[in-house]
Amino acid sequence: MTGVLELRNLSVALPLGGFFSRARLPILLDVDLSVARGESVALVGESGSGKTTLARAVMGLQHVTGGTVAFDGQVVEGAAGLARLRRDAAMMFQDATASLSPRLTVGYLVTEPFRIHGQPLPDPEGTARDLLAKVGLPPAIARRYPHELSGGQARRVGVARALALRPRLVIADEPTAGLDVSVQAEVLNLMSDLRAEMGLAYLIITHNLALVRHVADRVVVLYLGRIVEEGPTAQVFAAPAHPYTASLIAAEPRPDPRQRRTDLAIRGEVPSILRRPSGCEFHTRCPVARDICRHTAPALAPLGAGRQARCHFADQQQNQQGVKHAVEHR
Amino acid sequence: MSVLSVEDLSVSYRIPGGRLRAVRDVSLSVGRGEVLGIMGESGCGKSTLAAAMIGLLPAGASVDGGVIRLNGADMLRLPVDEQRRLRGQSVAMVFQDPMTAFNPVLTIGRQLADFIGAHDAARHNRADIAAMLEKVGIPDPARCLGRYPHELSGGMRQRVAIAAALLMQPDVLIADEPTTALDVTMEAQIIHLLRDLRTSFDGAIVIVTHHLGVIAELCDRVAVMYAGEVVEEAAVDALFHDPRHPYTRALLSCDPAVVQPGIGHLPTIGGRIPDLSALPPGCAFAARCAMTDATCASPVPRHRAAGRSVLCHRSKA
Amino acid sequence: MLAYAIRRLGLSVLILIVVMTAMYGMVFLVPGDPASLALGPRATPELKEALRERMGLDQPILTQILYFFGNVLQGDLGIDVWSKRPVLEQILEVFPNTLILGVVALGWALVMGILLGCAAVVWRDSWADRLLGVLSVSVISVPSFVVAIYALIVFAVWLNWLPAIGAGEAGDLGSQIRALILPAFAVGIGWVGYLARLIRASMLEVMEAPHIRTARAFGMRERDIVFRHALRVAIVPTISILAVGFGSILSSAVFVESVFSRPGIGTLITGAVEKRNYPVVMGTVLFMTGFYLLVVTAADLLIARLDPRVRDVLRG
Amino acid sequence: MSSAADASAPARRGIGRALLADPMGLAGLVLVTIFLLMALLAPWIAPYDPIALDVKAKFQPPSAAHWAGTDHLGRDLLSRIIWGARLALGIAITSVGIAGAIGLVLGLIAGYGPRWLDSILVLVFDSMSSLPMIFFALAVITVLGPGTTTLIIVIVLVSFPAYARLIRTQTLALSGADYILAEKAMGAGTGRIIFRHLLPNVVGPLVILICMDIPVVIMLEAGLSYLNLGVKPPSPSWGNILSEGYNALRQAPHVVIVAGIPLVLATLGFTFLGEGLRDVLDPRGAGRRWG
Repeated sequence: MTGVLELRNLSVALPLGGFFSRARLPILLDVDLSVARGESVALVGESGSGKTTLARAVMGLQHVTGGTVAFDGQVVEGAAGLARLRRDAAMMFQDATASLSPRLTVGYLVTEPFRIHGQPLPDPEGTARDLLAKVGLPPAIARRYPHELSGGQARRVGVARALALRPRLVIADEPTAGLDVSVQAEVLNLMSDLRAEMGLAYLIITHNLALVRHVADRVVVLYLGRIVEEGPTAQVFAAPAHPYTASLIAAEPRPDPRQRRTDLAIRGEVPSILRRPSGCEFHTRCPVARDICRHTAPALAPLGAGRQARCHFADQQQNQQGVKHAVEHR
Repeated sequence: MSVLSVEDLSVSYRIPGGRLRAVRDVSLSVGRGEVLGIMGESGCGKSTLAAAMIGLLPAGASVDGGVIRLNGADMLRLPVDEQRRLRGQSVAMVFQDPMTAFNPVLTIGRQLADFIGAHDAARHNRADIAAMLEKVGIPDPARCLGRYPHELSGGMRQRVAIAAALLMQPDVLIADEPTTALDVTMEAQIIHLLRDLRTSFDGAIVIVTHHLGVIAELCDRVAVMYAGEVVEEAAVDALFHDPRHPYTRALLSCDPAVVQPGIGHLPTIGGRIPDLSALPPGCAFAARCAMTDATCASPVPRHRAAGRSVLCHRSKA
Repeated sequence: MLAYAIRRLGLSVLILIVVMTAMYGMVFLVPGDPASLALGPRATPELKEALRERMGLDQPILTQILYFFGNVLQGDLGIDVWSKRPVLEQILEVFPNTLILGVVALGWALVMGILLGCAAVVWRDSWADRLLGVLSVSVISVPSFVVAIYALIVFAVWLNWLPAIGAGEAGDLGSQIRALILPAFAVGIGWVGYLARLIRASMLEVMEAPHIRTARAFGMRERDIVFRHALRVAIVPTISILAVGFGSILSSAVFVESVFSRPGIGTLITGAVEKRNYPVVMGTVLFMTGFYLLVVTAADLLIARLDPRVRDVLRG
Repeated sequence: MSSAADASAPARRGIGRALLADPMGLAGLVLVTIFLLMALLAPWIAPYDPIALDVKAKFQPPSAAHWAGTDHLGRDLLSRIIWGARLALGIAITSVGIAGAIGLVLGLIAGYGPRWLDSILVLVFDSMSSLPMIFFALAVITVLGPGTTTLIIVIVLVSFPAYARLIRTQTLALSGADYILAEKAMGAGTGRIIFRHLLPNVVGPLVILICMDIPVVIMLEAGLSYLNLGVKPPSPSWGNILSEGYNALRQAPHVVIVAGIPLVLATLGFTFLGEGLRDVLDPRGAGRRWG
C-alpha cells in the first residue's frame, strides 16, 4: 500500500551560522511517516519538536538534508515534481491572516491557485463566490482585504484557498491556533465536512491534544525532532506506550473540576536542541528512566497493530502500566 | 470579607464615532484564600476588567461608572500616587506573554530589585528575592538573578513573573492568561505552581483566561463574561456540572476536550458577538441563543441564589 | 567580545581596501590620463611625462595599487604633486579643526536633541509637542551651508558679534572658540531636530512595550520607569544612528568650512579637487573613511555592550 | 477584468485625501507643486533671460522691475531662481529616479536571489555607504571633472546603495513572511512572487525614502555648485547664485539672501511631503512620529 504522502528518513539540519562553519544543527532526524488516502494524521509535539519544520520540508519550503518525500507513490524531485506536489497538496498556515498577501483581495487570493497552475478560470468572480460559499463565507467577502477579516474568517479563506484545486492532501499547521472555542469548533467541523465530501487526507500539526482526539485517525508524536510514538489515535490515548506521550496526555488540563490532578505530570523543560541529552533523549524528564536510558538510545520499535514507540520498555505491557501509573498518580 | 470587590463597573473605549462599551455593570468580589476565575472568549472584556482592577487601563479607555474596592478603599478615587503605591504592594499582576514582560537590557535581579525599591528600599534584599525564586521552582536562584530575560525559557520567565508578583506579599494576585503562551507541559507546571501557592499565600487570586481547563483546575468560583457583562457566576463545580446560562452551556459543550470523540460534528455557537459600540436593547446573547423568545429584547434581570447569579430572562439561578 | 571586535574591525579594513581599490581603478577607467587632466590642455609633453613619472603612472596598474597600499601601511599617503609636501602631514595639520567642529556640533545637537525629545515625550500630544515636531522636521531639511551663510550675514556682517572667517588665532583659545560658534551652530542645527525626533520616537515606542506595563503594574514611579528602564532601551538605536550620522556631520562640515573659510579637511579637499590634486584627494578620502569606519565600529561595540541580546547573538 | 476577484489594486483609496488632511503634508504638497510648476513653466513665467547680462544694472536691490534684484552681472535674480528650480528639480528627479531603479533591481536580487550573490552585493552596498558621502562625491568629481553629468553620476552613486539596502532588507523580511511561504507552497513561481507579492509591499518605503532624499540631493547639487564643483556657470543653479553672491556679501547681501530662500523652501516642501506620505502609507507608527 502506498500512501498519498510517504516520508522516508527525512532529515533537516540548519547551518549553525558563521561564514566558514560547516557545522549543522539537526532539527529533524530520520523521520518516517506516511499518510494514506483519505486518512487524517496528527503530528503532535511541543515547541522545538520540529513539527512545523516537517510541514515546511514536505512542501519544499525548507531545505532537506536527507531522506525523501514521496507524493502519490512518486518521489518528489526537481521543479516539475515540486510543482505537481504543490498543485495536489495544499498547506494551511498557523497564522491565517499573515498567510494572505496583504495588498490583494480575498477574491483574487482564493482564485490564485488556478492562475499559478495555469488552470482554466473562465469566471473568476463566480469561482471565488463558489469557493467562499463552500467554506461558509458570503460573496461580499471577496472584495475585502486580509486585514479586514476576523481570525475565523481568515481561517476560512485559508481553507477555501487550500481547496481551490481539489487537492488530495492538506497540511494544516495549528488550524485552530488563536481561535475562540466556539469558532474553533466551526473550523474543525468545516474541515471534517470537506474531508468527507472530497476524500481529502489531512496532516494536522498541533500541540492541542483535545483537537487530535476529534480529527485524527492516527497520531504521531515528535520529541526533539524524532518520532517517539505512533499509532491509531484511540489506542494511543487509551494506553500510551511512550512516557512522553503519557505525560502530554496527563498534562492537558481537563475542563472538569472533579477530575483535578493532584500531581505534576512532567517536570523540567524540553532540552535545547543545542545540547541533546545522551541515550534516550527523554530520560532527563522521564518519570521511569533507568540506567540504560541514560546511555543507550532506544530505537523506534513496532508494537503491533500499527503502533511504534521509541522506548526501551515500551513493549513490556506491565511496564506500560507502570509508566501510566507513575505519571498519573505520583 | 472580600479583599477586592468591583461594583457596577463600566469601562468604555473611545473609537471613531462613538464609544465601545467593553465592560458593563460588572460586580464581582474575591476574598482571602479564594481563587476567582474570569472566563470568556476574545472581546468579552475580561482583559479590560483585569487592567481596571490594577488601575492600568490602556490609552483611550475610561471608567464610566462604578467602584473598585481594595481592602475597602475606593481605588478609582485615590490620588494617582496612592494608586501607584497600591500596585505591586497590595495588588500584583502576572501577564500573558512572559517573552516580553521583562526589560530586555536589564538583569532579572536588577528588575526585581527595582520593583521592590519602588515601595520599600529596605526590603531590597538579595537573599529574600533568591528565596522567593527558589519557592517558585527556579533551580539556581542566585545565578538566575544575574541573567537577562532572553537567557531564560518561557516557563522560567513565567515563574520569575509569579515570584516577582509575590515578593511584596500582595493581597490580590491577578493572572491574565498566565499559561496561554506556554506549551502543554509548561502549562501543567505553572498550574501546579499556582495551586501549590495557595498553601503559603493568604491573599486572593484572580485568574483571567479563555481556557476552560485552566479554570477547572485552579478556581473556586467562576464568572463567565459575554459582551462586557458577567452572564453567570457560580462555584466552579456548579458551573461545570450545572451551568444555567445558555451561553455558559453552549461554551462548555463546544470544547473539544469535553466532547466524546467519534460523535462526528462538534457543537458550535452560531453567529458573532454583537457590536459593542451599538448594543441591542435587552440580552446581548439573544441573537445566538437557542431559547430566545420575545421577552429577551427587554432589559435582562439578574437572578440570584445561594452563591450563584445568572443574567437571563429564561433561566433561573 | 574580543573576537567580535576583531571580526568587526577586519570587515571594516576589508571594506576600506575594496573602496580604495575601486577608487584607484576608477582613475584609470576614465578616458584621459590623470597627469594631463591635472596639468590642463596647454602642458607640454615633457611636463606631462615628468608628472606622470612622479605620480608613478608609468608603472603597471597592479604595481601601482600594491605600491600605494604598501605605502599606506607605512603611514605614507603620498606626496602632494603641487606643494611636494607629504599628504598625511597636510591632513594632520587641519584635521583637528574639523574634528573639533564635528564633535562640538554633535555635542550641542545631542544635548539639545535629547532635551527636546524628552520634553516632547513628556508633553505628548500637546501644542508644544506639535510645535517641536514641525520645528524639528524644518531644521532637519534646511541645508547647513545656507544656515551658515545666513548666520554669517546676521551675526558677523550686520551685528559684527563674531568673526566671519578663519579658525581663530593659534594659541588664543578665546578667538578659537569665537570662530567655532557659528560653524558649529550651522553644522549642528539639523541634528538637533533629527535627534529630537529620534529620541521621541524610540522613547514612545519603548513606553508602549509590555515590560513598561509590567514596571507600572509593580508600582514603579513614572520617573524611574522613564530614566531607569525606558531610556536604557531607547538609547541603543540612537547610538548606531549617531555613528552613521557622524558621516553626514562631516559632509556638512565640508560646506560650512568653505563658507567660513575655516581651515579644515573640507577646505583641503575641495581645493585639491579643483586642482585635480590626486594624491591629496585620495589621501584625504582614505584618511576620512578610515576615521569614519573607526567611529562606526566603536559605536557597534558600544551597542554590543549595552544590549545583552546583541551580545549573545554575536557570541553565538 | 473588472471583477471583484481581479481587484488586485492595493487599498489606496483616499491617500490623496489623507495627505490633504494633514497640515504638514498639505504644506509640503503646495510647496512641491509650486516648485514643479516653476520648473515646468520656467521659459514662460521667468520675466527675463536668466543669463542675459546688463552690467549697468548690477547689484540692484529688489524693485518693481527686478522683484528679487540683480546680481554682479546685472542678471535678473528672480529669473535665475525660476530657471534654477528647473535645474535643481531636473537633476534631483533624474538622478534619484535612476538610483531608485538601480536600487530596486539590485535590492530585489540581493534579497531574493542566492545567498552568495547577496553576500557580494551587501559588501558592495556597505563599502559604498561606508564612505562619508561628501568625500566619495568629491573623489568621483576629481576623476570625472565637474559638470551636470558628473553631478548626476555622483548622486546616483551615493544614493543607490541606501535604496538597494532598504529594498533588500524589506525583501528579506518579507520572503520569510507567512504569505510568501503560502504562495510558494501553492507553487507560485519566482516571477509571480516578486512582481505580485513582494514588489507592491516594498515600493512604498522606497517611494518615501526617495521623497525624503530629494531635499538632500537638491542640497548636494546646490552645495557642490556653491563650491564650483557642480553645475558650471553661467547656468543658474541656486548654488552658483549663492556662490556668486557670497563674493559680494558685504556689497549686496540681497543676492545671497534671495538665493537661499528657494533652497530652504524646496527642501522643506519635499521633506514635509515625505513625512506626510510616510504617515499616510505607513500609519502604524504615525502616532509615534510628529506630524
